[in-house]
Amino acid sequence: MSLVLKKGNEVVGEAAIRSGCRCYFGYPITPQSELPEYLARRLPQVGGVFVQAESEIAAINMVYGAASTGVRVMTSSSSPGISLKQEGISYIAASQLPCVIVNIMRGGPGLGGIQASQSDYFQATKGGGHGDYRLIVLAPSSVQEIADLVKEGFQLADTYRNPVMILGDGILGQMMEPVDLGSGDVGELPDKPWAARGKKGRRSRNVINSLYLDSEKLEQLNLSLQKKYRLIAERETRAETYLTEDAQIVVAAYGMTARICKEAVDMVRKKGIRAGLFRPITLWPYPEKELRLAAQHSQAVLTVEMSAGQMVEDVRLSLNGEVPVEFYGRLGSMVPSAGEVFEEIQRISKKIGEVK
Amino acid sequence: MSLVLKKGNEVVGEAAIRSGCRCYFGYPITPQSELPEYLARRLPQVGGVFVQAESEIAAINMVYGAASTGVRVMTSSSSPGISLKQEGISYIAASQLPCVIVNIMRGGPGLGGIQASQSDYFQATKGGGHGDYRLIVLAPSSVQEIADLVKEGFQLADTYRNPVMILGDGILGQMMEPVDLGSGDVGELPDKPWAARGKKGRRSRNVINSLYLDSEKLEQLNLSLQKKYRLIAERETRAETYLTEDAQIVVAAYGMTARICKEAVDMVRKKGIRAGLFRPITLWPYPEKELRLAAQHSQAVLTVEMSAGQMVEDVRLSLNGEVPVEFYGRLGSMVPSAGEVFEEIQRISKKIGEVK
Amino acid sequence: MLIKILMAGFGGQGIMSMGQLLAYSGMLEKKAVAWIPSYGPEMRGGTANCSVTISTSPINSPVVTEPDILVAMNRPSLDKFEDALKSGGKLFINSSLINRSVKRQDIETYYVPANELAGLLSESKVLNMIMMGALLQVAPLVSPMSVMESLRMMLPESKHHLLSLNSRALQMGAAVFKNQTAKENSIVAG
Amino acid sequence: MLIKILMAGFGGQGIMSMGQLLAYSGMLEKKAVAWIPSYGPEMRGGTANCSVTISTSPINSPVVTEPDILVAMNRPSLDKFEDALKSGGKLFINSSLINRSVKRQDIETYYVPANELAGLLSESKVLNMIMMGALLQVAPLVSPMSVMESLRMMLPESKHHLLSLNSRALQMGAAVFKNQTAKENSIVAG
Amino acid sequence: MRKAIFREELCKGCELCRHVCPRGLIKMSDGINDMGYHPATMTEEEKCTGCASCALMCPDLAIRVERS
Amino acid sequence: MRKAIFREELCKGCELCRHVCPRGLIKMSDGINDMGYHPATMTEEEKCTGCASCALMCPDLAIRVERS
Amino acid sequence: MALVFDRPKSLTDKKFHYCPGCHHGIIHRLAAEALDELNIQQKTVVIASVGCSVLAYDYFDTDAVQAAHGRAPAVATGVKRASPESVVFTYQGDGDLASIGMAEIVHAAARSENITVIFVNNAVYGMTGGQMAPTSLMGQQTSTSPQGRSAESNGYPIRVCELLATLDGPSYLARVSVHDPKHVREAKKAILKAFQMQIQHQGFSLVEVVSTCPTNWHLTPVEALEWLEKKMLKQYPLGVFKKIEGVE
Amino acid sequence: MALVFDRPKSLTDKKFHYCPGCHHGIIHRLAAEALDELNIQQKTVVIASVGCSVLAYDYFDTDAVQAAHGRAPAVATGVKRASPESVVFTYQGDGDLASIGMAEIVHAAARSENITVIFVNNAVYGMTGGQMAPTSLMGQQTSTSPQGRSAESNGYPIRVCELLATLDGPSYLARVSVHDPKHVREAKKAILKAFQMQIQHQGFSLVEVVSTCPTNWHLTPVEALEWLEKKMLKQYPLGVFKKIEGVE
Ligand SMILES: Cc1ncc(C[n+]2csc(CCOP(=O)(O)OP(=O)(O)O)c2C)c(N)n1
Ligand SMILES: Cc1ncc(C[n+]2csc(CCOP(=O)(O)OP(=O)(O)O)c2C)c(N)n1
Ligand code: SF4
Ligand code: SF4
Ligand code: SF4
Ligand code: SF4
Ligand code: SF4
Ligand code: SF4
Ligand SMILES: [Mg+2]
Ligand SMILES: [Mg+2]
Repeated sequence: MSLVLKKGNEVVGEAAIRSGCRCYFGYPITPQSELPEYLARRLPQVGGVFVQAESEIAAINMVYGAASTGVRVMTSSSSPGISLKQEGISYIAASQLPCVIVNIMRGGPGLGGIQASQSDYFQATKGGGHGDYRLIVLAPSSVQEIADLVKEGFQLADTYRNPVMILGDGILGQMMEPVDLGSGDVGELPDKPWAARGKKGRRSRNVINSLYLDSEKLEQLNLSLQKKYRLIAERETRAETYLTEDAQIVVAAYGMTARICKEAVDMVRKKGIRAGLFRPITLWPYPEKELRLAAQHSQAVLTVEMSAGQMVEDVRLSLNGEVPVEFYGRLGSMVPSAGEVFEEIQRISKKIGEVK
Repeated sequence: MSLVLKKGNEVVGEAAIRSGCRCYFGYPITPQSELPEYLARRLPQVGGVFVQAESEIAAINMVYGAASTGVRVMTSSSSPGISLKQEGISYIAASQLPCVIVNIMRGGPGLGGIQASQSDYFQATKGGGHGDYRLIVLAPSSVQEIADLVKEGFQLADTYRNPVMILGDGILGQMMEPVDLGSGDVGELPDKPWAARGKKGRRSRNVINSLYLDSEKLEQLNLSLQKKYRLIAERETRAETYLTEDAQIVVAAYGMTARICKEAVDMVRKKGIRAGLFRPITLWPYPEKELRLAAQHSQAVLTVEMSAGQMVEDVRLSLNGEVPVEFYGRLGSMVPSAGEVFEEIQRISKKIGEVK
Repeated sequence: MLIKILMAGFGGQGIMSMGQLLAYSGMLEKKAVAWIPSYGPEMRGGTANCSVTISTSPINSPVVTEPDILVAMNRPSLDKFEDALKSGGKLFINSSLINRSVKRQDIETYYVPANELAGLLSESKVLNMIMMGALLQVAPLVSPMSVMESLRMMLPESKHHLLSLNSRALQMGAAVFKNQTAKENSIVAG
Repeated sequence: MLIKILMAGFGGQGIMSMGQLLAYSGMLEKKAVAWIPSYGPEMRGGTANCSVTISTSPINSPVVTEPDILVAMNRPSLDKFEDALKSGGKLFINSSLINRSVKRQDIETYYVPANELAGLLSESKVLNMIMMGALLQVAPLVSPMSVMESLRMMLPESKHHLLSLNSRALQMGAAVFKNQTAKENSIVAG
Repeated sequence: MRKAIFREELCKGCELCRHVCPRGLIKMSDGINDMGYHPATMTEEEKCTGCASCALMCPDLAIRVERS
Repeated sequence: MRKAIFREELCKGCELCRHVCPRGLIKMSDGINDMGYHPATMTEEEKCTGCASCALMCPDLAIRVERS
Repeated sequence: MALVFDRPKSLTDKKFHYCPGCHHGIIHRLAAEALDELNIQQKTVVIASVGCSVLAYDYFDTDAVQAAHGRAPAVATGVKRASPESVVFTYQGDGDLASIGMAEIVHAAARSENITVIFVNNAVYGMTGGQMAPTSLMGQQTSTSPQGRSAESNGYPIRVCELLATLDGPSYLARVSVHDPKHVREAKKAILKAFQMQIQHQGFSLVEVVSTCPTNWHLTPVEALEWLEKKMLKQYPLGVFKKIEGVE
Repeated sequence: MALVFDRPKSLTDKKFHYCPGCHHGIIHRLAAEALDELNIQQKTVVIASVGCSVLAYDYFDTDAVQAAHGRAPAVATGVKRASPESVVFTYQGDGDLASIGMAEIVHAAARSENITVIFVNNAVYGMTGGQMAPTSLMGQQTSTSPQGRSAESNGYPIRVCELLATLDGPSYLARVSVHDPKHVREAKKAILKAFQMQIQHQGFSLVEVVSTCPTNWHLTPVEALEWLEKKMLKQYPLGVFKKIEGVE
């Protein structure tokens, strides 16, 4: 294992290259511009393609085009730029093309600010674009996990012919941590007999398309998408738990916020409060079973987000009224401190005590 | 009361004009093109502005500009076009500009089809764009209700300085029903002292903006947005109930689907099954209390959508595990028939019986 | 009373306006009505069809999947929709363009040589009014007077000279089934 | 042991690389480390700051709100962050550019005339290494050897001739606090 | 000998071929094809020069030109 | 008499004014202003023609030109 | 008997869904003939765009990618960059290319993407039912310019070839028409040339085909030819607007 | 004592946040002077775009609307159509106007929207830290063209005035520079002219100002002037590219 100290954004780029990604299309936006800048340097070195697109819309459609040919391809942006990609994302999902889309979230809505946020959870997990589709959404909470999940993301994308979103935030993108990037030996990439690169003697044509003027055919497409989504939901949930076995209060948080909450959990544990942490790594599919398991003996779940409360809906849906769910969030681009979360847990702990 | 027979799409246009809307910016797309076509004829007659924008993106940004000056303004599109508007919608919400956005939904994802669908519910209600914002989402289920809700939409938009979405589907847009359009006398439109039309001697400048580089200020903006959203959620929920007083099974559906379900409810009632219908008219804010009330004596809620199951999450969240929630949906652009819903209710009725 | 009607044919046969006219007439008679076009990929020279619901009480679902009445103006329409017609329903066939007879036995079928009759008026554009006349004679959903009133309101002033021609077409269509039972007629026209 | 450090100053004072160097050194010593820059609207000629966390066990939150150590390279940084420093924390001040003394009494303050010392080496670019030397002398977060090793790895080959200069700067910074208690020094440099 | 051959089942009766035939050999049938159009046909095959003007203009590839 | 007046608190020391002064009258101070820049100043005020070239080029409106 | 004129191999058997007399059919055929003649069918990927020709992916007997409205040049960029050995062409209408897709076409041209664009300018949005296009003529009545296109509300038509000719990126830009056999032949040559440019790695090539939409012009196909010749060609003069040197 | 040169009234007191020597400051001043001289401050709405000049809404002492990246011309269209008596101008960078916003600027120009555009071409994305712009010069090193802009990967720079001059919509198109006092004076005249066009209802006017970004060019402000003059002006010749007749 050899560690290097690298920025999260750059690690996305390097991990992509080491996952066999040779095409990147993107448009600059803070706080993720180091990622295209890194790939502008690196991709030509490995014979890859880097194109600074004229816009986020062009970028996502270039991704659609490149993915149609079967190569591993990535784009990245931050919140407003991701909003612009929604039509394209819906097309990619409908056409069942594998690719990786990175959102290093910043504060919104509107032009908002350039600091970290988690307020694009709904957009990522419920579908900011039109129609019934799903992205596989992976939420790293450290630079090392960025490296790991980017690689996993490319695998999942190919396995399920589905776009994968890496949902990070501005702090994750900007921070440096030691990271083991692995060998970069991805072995042979999966064969993609459906890819459109020219018939080359094939009898049948490969057509990448999402138009079905006949409603019955469109329903067929959707049924097969839903079937795939169910399969993914069964197989691919990931979550980390920390001290949940005996927890009376489970804190649910993802990404950078989860690390802050972990610190808060340690703080309250010292005060004798039995708290634990549930950290979903896949935001879609949401690790519902894992959460129910983690919260089975608890009396309250506290969801903490850098948002007005988005993931909290999935927490509620998972628990379906069995455990009361509370929420603590900081808005815009404010980052909750471990101290604030500590206070919240204490407050809930008292409340639970009183109720008893 | 004088009735005319008119297409839903045209009624959107006429009702807008009769609500004092004098600016429309849009881009053609099936199944809503009759709306811009209608306004291309009508708006010049009333001294209004009709601009066919170069794209949906340009259209929503024209709306943003026009709304900045304080006029009543509207745009419309269908699913893929609405996806393209997401960045602009987030800006409008963040800048707290009133306007009406119409989505006549068609089948997705991707290019999909041109027939009716309800698969953009998540996008409309949870925020397809980035950041913590909300649209007021109104879901008419008849041509008359289109007229009424468009008028109400303009009022709500001005009252709360918030974008309002009219969420219809291709059938609603295309169908003709008798409609009473009202007088068109909207009285005096509200004064908008914040509007940017030039200082005209004012000491302070009016600035329409959503950029807050300072995180604390961005949080302030968000806190005030959230406060407004809570106020709207308290005051502005709307729903229709039908035979829910004694219902063992409540069917929850909106828009065109609700009318199909009403027919199914009548059908099962004839068989002695006590079913009722809950039809949310505001999809955001979701009429949670109204639903809980409607379902308080019921043993199951069946949600029916022309989608893979989107509103069903709000139904679940509203009921929080208190009543089991089932789902029936048709995908792509298929329309569930009353007969299918009838079967579903019967199935659930049997199940409930068995459970007992 | 709630009646659901499906009308189908080629583009250019006036299907859409026939449906609208029927709905409009229902509205004039203070009935609840709804008209839904089928718009689709087939708009380029393909089939055109629409559905109309007329009811004395408010209409729940205006979506027509099992029509009470089917009007088939050409062969492809008959092929496509024959099975959908409700058992016991009424089927109106433009026998000028449809040379096959109907498969189903559980319905009432009415054959109308609409093109030929329109030919008698030397005006193919009134095809739809002929069919309408026949339809209303058998199934008095609305009165012919309401239809003429609706037409007057729907046509721009400049086209009002066409009203009398349309009125004659309506009568001509009605005449096909005057003094005849359905069965008799089906033998005569079949 | 988990230490959180905040470093702040003007753009151009080498704050960012000072922080990175510290983090890198920690990594070489097999500690857990994290470096977070503050990027913001102030990037144009404004303040630059970053935070470093060094720990012997895995780091939970790398976000630094209450640092154990604050390095203030200019006056605005001191003004902005003085209050955030943890009670009992250590404050390092570039006394060449900061002419006020510290308000808080519950912290240890170390005054380093970094610009003057850099002047002695006729090289303003080593300002940060002087500060680093002073910092590590008082708070031995990592060894100076690791710092030099890190620098060697971070600098491109073509810049390796600067290593010895940096090494001297590091020593010079350390020398400020050799054989001195904190309080003494604060009197001397204040 | 050269000649243009009309495939009536593909013809949409647009009359573009008729419009461009330098020798005016093409006319529209009275009958209707499966799509409901009056298809184009050749009147005096022997006068056809096989110039292919008609075929060049036919949007529906309903015309083949042969040479013997 | 005309002259250029430098408002040091606005100056970012970009030297554009110095670069364009046709009479070479402008130099940069050794001192530092609040923003941390060496501001521009006038060396020989009496030689200033008030041509305003410096002011035209100043991106930060740090130069006023007066006439008496 | 030898066929001197028949369906090109690069078209599938599928019947076109276009209206009677619509030029899309002629233009499809010309593109397919070019693929046949250059023997590139097996390595071609057509990028179908959103417009009446959206089903182009059903008609060309090649691999195909259907692109979002206006984005075909970006999709083509993705395909070509990822698979440089493929021959990539987009087939776009005027709404698609000159309205919503203006940024994408300008930038693909400026980047000199090595792709070919067949641009069908019929002065109207065909598929959605005859709305105004950016290329609609002054005074032209459409469903969204019912009083005729006016400078005041709608501005002026855009000449795409002239606009792109200001860029250094394109290798070949030509405007042709298919309103009579002679022009069909010339159009064919231009399309051939455009593909040759790509094969020779010369970068971006585009052929604009001035075309009819009888349905939405509310004219018979034959009347439409005349309208095209008299009205359209005045606003859109035929010719070669750019051809980089040294290539023949 | 009379001031012969001072801060225009149409600027607020707010200090610019721009880097030392950045031309945005000069250009802001010129636009504000034009508002003063034409006495239109009280009815002006500035549309700020996304780029270093995003805070323009803080600097102009007028009403203001902040537009999404690239969409300022669409926002301006909305403002002007809804409030025709207002004077509306956008202030946009080259990334904003010529990259993501290409469709919007072309169409606002083609529609001949009666607005004025101040277009600051500094051949780079300033705000986001020096990435390549569509206007970056061949060979120019930027953070996303680290080896220098090359035809093969990046294509060629876009000349916006020349491109828009192919349209019938614009009333006035000029390219100016502010790299020395003489050019500053000429730039001022062009900006005045552009606003006059709007006041006289002549439709779309645009002034492109070739500008420096010392920070991302990695040059001192004075060096940047020279680079501008030697390199930029070769690719972007100054001049008037369109001026409709009969207006003086
Ligand atoms: C994002 C989006 N906006 C709008 C549409 C609707 N739409 C389909 S085709 C079309 C216009 C096509 O016109 P053109 O490109 O000129 O092609 P033509 O049909 O005339 O050949 C439009 C607006 C869409 N499918 N997607
Ligand atoms: C949709 C969107 N994409 C990207 C960005 C990030 N962004 C902000 S400014 C900018 C480029 C600005 O460059 P330019 O327009 O040339 O202005 P300059 O800073 O050079 O004056 C970009 C890409 C954004 N804010 N929104
Ligand atoms: S080949 Fe020539 S002569 Fe023969 S029918 Fe066709 S156009 Fe006429
Ligand atoms: S051109 Fe073709 S489709 Fe048209 S009439 Fe002639 S043969 Fe028929
Ligand atoms: S006004 Fe002219 S002479 Fe005086 S300092 Fe400025 S540039 Fe020099
Ligand atoms: S031009 Fe202005 S900011 Fe620059 S040095 Fe001169 S006075 Fe200072
Ligand atoms: S609508 Fe126009 S472009 Fe479309 S197929 Fe018909 S004639 Fe051709
Ligand atoms: S980055 Fe460039 S454009 Fe932006 S303020 Fe600095 S010098 Fe000006
Ligand atoms: Mg067109
Ligand atoms: Mg720029």
